[in-house]
Amino acid sequence: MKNKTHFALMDEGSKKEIRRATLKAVAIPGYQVPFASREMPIARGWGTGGLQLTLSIIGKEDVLKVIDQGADESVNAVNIKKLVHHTTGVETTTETEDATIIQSRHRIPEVPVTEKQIIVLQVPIPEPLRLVEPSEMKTKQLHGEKEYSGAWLMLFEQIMKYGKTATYADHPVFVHDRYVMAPSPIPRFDNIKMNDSKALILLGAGREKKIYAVPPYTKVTSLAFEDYAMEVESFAGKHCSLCHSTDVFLDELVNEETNVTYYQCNDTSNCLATLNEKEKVVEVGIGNA
Amino acid sequence: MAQLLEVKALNKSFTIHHLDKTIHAVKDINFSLDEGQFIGIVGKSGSGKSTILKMIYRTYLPEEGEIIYHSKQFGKMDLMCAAEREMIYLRKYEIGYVSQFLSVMPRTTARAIVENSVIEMGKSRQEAKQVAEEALRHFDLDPELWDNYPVTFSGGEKLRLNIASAIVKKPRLLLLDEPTASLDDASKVKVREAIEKLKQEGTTLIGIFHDLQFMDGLCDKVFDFQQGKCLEGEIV
Amino acid sequence: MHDKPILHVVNLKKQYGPGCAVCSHNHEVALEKNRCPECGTVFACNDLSFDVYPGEILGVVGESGSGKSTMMKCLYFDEEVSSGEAYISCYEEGETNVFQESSQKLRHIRNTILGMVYQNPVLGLKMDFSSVGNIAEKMIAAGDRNVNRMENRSKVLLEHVHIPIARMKDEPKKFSGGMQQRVQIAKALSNHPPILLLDEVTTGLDLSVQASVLDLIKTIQQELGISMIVVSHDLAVIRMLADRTMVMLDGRIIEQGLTDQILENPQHAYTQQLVYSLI
Amino acid sequence: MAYVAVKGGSEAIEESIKRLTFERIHTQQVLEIEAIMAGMQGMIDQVMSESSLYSELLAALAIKQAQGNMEEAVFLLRAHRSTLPRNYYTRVIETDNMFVERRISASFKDIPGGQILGASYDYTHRLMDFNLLSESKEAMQKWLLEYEQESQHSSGALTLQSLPKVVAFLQKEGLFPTYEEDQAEPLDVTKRSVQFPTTRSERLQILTRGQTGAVTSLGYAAIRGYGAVHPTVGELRVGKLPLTVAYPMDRTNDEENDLYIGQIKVTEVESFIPITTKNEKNEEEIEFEIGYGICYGQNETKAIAMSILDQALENGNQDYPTHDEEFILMHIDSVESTGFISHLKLPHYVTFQSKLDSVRKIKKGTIQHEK
Amino acid sequence: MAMDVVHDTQKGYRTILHCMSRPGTIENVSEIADKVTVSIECLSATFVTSLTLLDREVSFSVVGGDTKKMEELFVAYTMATSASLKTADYVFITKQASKEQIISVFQNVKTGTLINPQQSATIILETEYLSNSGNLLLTGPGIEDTEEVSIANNEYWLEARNNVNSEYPLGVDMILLDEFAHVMCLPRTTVTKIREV
Amino acid sequence: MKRKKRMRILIDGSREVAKKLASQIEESYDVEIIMQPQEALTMIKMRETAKKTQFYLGEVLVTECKVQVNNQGGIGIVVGLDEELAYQLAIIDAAFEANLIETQNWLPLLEAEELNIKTRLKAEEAKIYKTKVQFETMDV
Repeated sequence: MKNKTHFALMDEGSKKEIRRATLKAVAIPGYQVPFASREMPIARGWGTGGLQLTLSIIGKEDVLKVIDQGADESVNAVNIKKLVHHTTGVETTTETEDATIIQSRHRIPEVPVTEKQIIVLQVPIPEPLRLVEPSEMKTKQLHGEKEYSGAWLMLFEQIMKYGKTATYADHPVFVHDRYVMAPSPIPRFDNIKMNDSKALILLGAGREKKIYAVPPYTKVTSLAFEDYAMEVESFAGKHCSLCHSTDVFLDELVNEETNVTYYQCNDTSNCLATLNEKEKVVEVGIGNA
Repeated sequence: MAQLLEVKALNKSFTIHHLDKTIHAVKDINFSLDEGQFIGIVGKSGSGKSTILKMIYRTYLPEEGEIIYHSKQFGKMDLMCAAEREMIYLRKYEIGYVSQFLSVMPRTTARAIVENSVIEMGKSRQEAKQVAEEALRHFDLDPELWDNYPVTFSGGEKLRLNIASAIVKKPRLLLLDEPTASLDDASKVKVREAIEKLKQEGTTLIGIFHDLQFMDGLCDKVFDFQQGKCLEGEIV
Repeated sequence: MHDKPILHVVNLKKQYGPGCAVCSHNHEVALEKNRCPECGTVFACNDLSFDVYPGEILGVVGESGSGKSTMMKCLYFDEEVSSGEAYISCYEEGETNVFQESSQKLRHIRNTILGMVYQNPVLGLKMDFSSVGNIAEKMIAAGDRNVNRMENRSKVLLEHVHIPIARMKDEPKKFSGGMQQRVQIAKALSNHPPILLLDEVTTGLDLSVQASVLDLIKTIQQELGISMIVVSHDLAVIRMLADRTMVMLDGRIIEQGLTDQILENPQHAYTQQLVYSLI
Repeated sequence: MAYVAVKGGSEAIEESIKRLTFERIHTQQVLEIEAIMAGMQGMIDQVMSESSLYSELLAALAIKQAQGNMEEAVFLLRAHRSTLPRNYYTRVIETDNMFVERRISASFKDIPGGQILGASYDYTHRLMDFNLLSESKEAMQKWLLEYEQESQHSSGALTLQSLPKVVAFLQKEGLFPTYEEDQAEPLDVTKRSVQFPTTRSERLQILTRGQTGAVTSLGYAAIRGYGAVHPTVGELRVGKLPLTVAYPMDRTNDEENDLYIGQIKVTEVESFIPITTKNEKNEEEIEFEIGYGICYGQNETKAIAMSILDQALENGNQDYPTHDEEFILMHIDSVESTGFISHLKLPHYVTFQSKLDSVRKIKKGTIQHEK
Repeated sequence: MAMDVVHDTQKGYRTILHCMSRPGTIENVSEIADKVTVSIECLSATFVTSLTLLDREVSFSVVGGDTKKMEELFVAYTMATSASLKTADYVFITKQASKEQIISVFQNVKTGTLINPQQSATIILETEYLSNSGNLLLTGPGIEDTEEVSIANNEYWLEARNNVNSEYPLGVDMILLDEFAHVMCLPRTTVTKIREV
Repeated sequence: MKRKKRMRILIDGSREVAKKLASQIEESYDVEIIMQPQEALTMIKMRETAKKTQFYLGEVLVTECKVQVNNQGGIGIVVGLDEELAYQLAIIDAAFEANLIETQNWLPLLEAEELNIKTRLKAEEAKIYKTKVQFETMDV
């Protein structure tokens, strides 16, 4: 048997269908456009939505960066990168600045994205109203009627119960003053990066078969009441133990020997870049840090 | 004095469907009334006296004839064919109706009942309070009763409350439908005093009274139901 | 008259079934009660036309199955009408037939202009959410985004409907039927809807609770000048609340007039039967 | 202090894959594809059915590659499918042309054409056969020879290709409603995302490619009390269906000029289910309805369960989860359910950090409040 | 034909995607359009667009001039189905289309439903020229501040477009193409205003 | 003999037949391959028997091949992975389409094979019928 895989894996018909859905998604910011969603060589829930988006837009001249949980070297990121490279031959990178397509799970890079880039986010549960309403037919109706009191009420109830909102990652956003949207499980810390982003942001949910988008320069606000602003994850007083950055999302780690908690940049490539920058400036190696 | 009301050739019958029967209640009633006048209607009980009042008030749908009323708001009009909304307006601002029965919301205090009457006319709560207290005092209702529910009141107390809540609206025309029936003499005197006061203030009145004595010296004219016509001046 | 209706309904029709040649044209003759004997189509609401004026309470009486509740559902857009028009004076200057608006716009009208109190509190409340949350939901829907303001208003309303503030964070499922109904009323009122729809709100409640609910409705109407449609099979309720009343039978309005006139001088045989059976 | 961000993922993956290969081959037993195809028909049928791709060879290869892990094998075939062009559609295939190898009815004892057991486990005693531990080729050949000799040739025309349907008899009697052939083009759930409410064609397609276990469990739930279905198996058939494709260059549309491309084996079930219906006068009546189930290969429980769910979903009923199309259709796909469950293995460091932050803030707030 | 169905359509698509994300931005596909050798009634950029977006799963309609030939060609190359204006997923308006024809497109195309706003038509409009200086001001998602553009004969259809997009999210998205293979997009979210002189 | 019938014989019958016929053509004509034998999918459109509606059962893997003989195209599609057969079927199809002289002698061959298939099926049927439950035997 021949074993030559088609460029970007999917047959052209499949790509076209995804491309058409993506255009609609861009034209209706924050609205979840249904698409057929092909089975991918990686499992449902492992980024098949993002992968299909990437494969449908990618061309020979693109440079791809894939991150998972902020890290380029996370096994899942490596695996996806390998698959795309294998089927397209495109160049891959870990430098955020160099990439034309950045596929990511759970983070938007710390380095400001540019107009030349497309961010592709992997989404497990695209429906922000799913917790309020399990039925797909009904949530579609609610979106159609711009009926979002359920989503707001959830926050209100949290405030009543806990004195503040108790959302984690995936804090819902309001796009172009029309659609409530799940920003994919990015931390609240990253929500702000969606507002008036320079880059086009595409979001893909393979299992749930939905594609949606935030075009550049689009108003994206986190759902929050006037008198109870959404609080982002705070790392006040903490800094990265390696590059000493303070205004970034940090991973909390425990030293196995001393049992002391310390912090490191979640965005690994940004951390390295900062370190390299310091090295250049100070002209001393970090040596045996 | 200008004419306020003129009733012409008024007829009314009731059709009772389940008996397949039509009962004639009143026939060819004619009388007129000037502003500030008091007309008494006399006749045997059950003869249909209140039917006339209820038609003027539109509790009964008039059937034939004319009820010409000179409204402050709408000018000269025929109540026979006035719109429901117009009737509601007139009831609120121009025409009052008092009977021996008190029909109010449950669990509403005497004070609130009178106050509501005022509020209905668009007055403030503060003003309503003041007017209501005045009226209750005016009609000699014991202040201890003011914050009670009227279900516990005596007949006379209920009636005075009833009149109080009607007259706080300062109606131009007040319809009195046997208000004194089943009252003791002492109460009757108080009601009579109240009516006299209204008359002095210029309210036009139509009253049905069971006992003629009560009406003595009060009416400007009397409509005798048996004879089907008006008797000017003295009561028979 | 000088005032313009706040709600103007013309020929509201709601049918279940396709309709046929017989019932679509001359249904006066053809229908058995409200059902077409040929095709089985049921005309739950058949050419209902009426007006509601600012600040008034319009009563609707009729036995169960007369189409009262269906009419209310149509007015609240829970059910789609088969045909007919409705104009709301405070929506697009009363010149748009709201029945033809998109569901997006209907939702907006519902959230900002209408309030509804269902017979069954389950339909109007989220039983697992706090009472204050329930009340806030309606305000949120109408666009309020201030927690303190909503919380304060909820407190005022709960006080108004005699629910102890201490229980504001309790879920309605922990309340008695009467309390649930009062929470529902508080919710319906929370965004100052110019039009409030009340469907058999006292049915099934204890007498004393009934009285307090009625009292509440009347007070609200007087104080806030809200227009209401009150549906009830109970004439006593109608007598106490409504300025004007319409009587429904088999999906039609058979009689309408001033409430005391309907009760004391009913014209239609059915209304007479209804009134005479009043104890 | 080491840099703890996940590094060296590439190497780890390579080694992990090596480990997997090691586990597959370390006993040095070569598992021939032919052996799988010859001896594991049940697995092949199931994999083909759940992956919605009929190819015994690829199914066998997938089973080998997945080391017999069914969900993995299905996954492999589905992913492979995404890379292939779909160049043809068959003519509308009718099961009247099935070459029947097994056919039974639970509704009637004496059905026209008879109850044909074919090959079935139903009446085997489920006792372990230890002879299979040492089965020899000679013994096999001997058995086959004897089997060949004891069968006599039937005379006359081939009847297994034209067995009448049980339903047809009942329809003639008026007990079952008859339907005109519906020429509406079906929707394809693999080409277009499912929209609720669904069409019948979408439901049938999703059910037939559903995970065998899931379809069976939910079908079971529907008849055990979490549904309102009371079925009798009207007819169950296993057999081969010939496939034809219209000849692309042919303009006459003459079906005799079609391309015959081969045949596939399927299991087909019609369940008879009594229901209350409304007649044209809106009055209630009782009628029978047919629940339809079909799947690749021989997989009788799945086909029966599908027929139950088909009918349950045709008559949606909010009171039962098994009549709720979203509940059923969104949850029975093997690739989707196994994928999402297994994605829980992926790192969730960021989301967990976010949760921690939220919980800590609330705790702090409560403590302050208490003070 | 020298057009590469894999890589050229990918490039064409990325151009359209870029333009759809940034209304008012003008790109060109001349590199691909130049490869078109088929003799066809429409602009070569239009043909490129059809190859980029159409396949057997969607329908299209052509308005303006001799549409029959174009339809046949599109069917042959893409296997898409030719459909009526009211049901077509993609509506191509050629340069030959009259003002009335263009307006009738906007009045008849599908605009989606509130539940499925994506089930709306995309209009591909051929025009004489597109440029980035002019008195048509664009605002909306994808535009940082304001984009100034000029589109030949926009007065033909601008009002009709506003009408069809009046109840967001219902509406139509547009891909505009000119003779120099320029591409510009107007998704339904873009608000247009004519600058007063 | 029309296409459906002869394809059925060639696919269900002995592989030798297709091999033989195709090689006859290959010996005397130039066979131009339009499409190399390749894996492809065919979607199965079915009609269910409950409500007689259509639906998609799923895809079947086929091998397809297109050739030209004497400027006449031929197609071979066969279920499964069988490049050789797909190729041979395409040649035979082209030969019939081109009405080549060889095809005139093929009819008896095909008919003989059809008979073989029938015999085989009959034997199969007889064995299957042995599993039929004989209710008649229970009559007293």
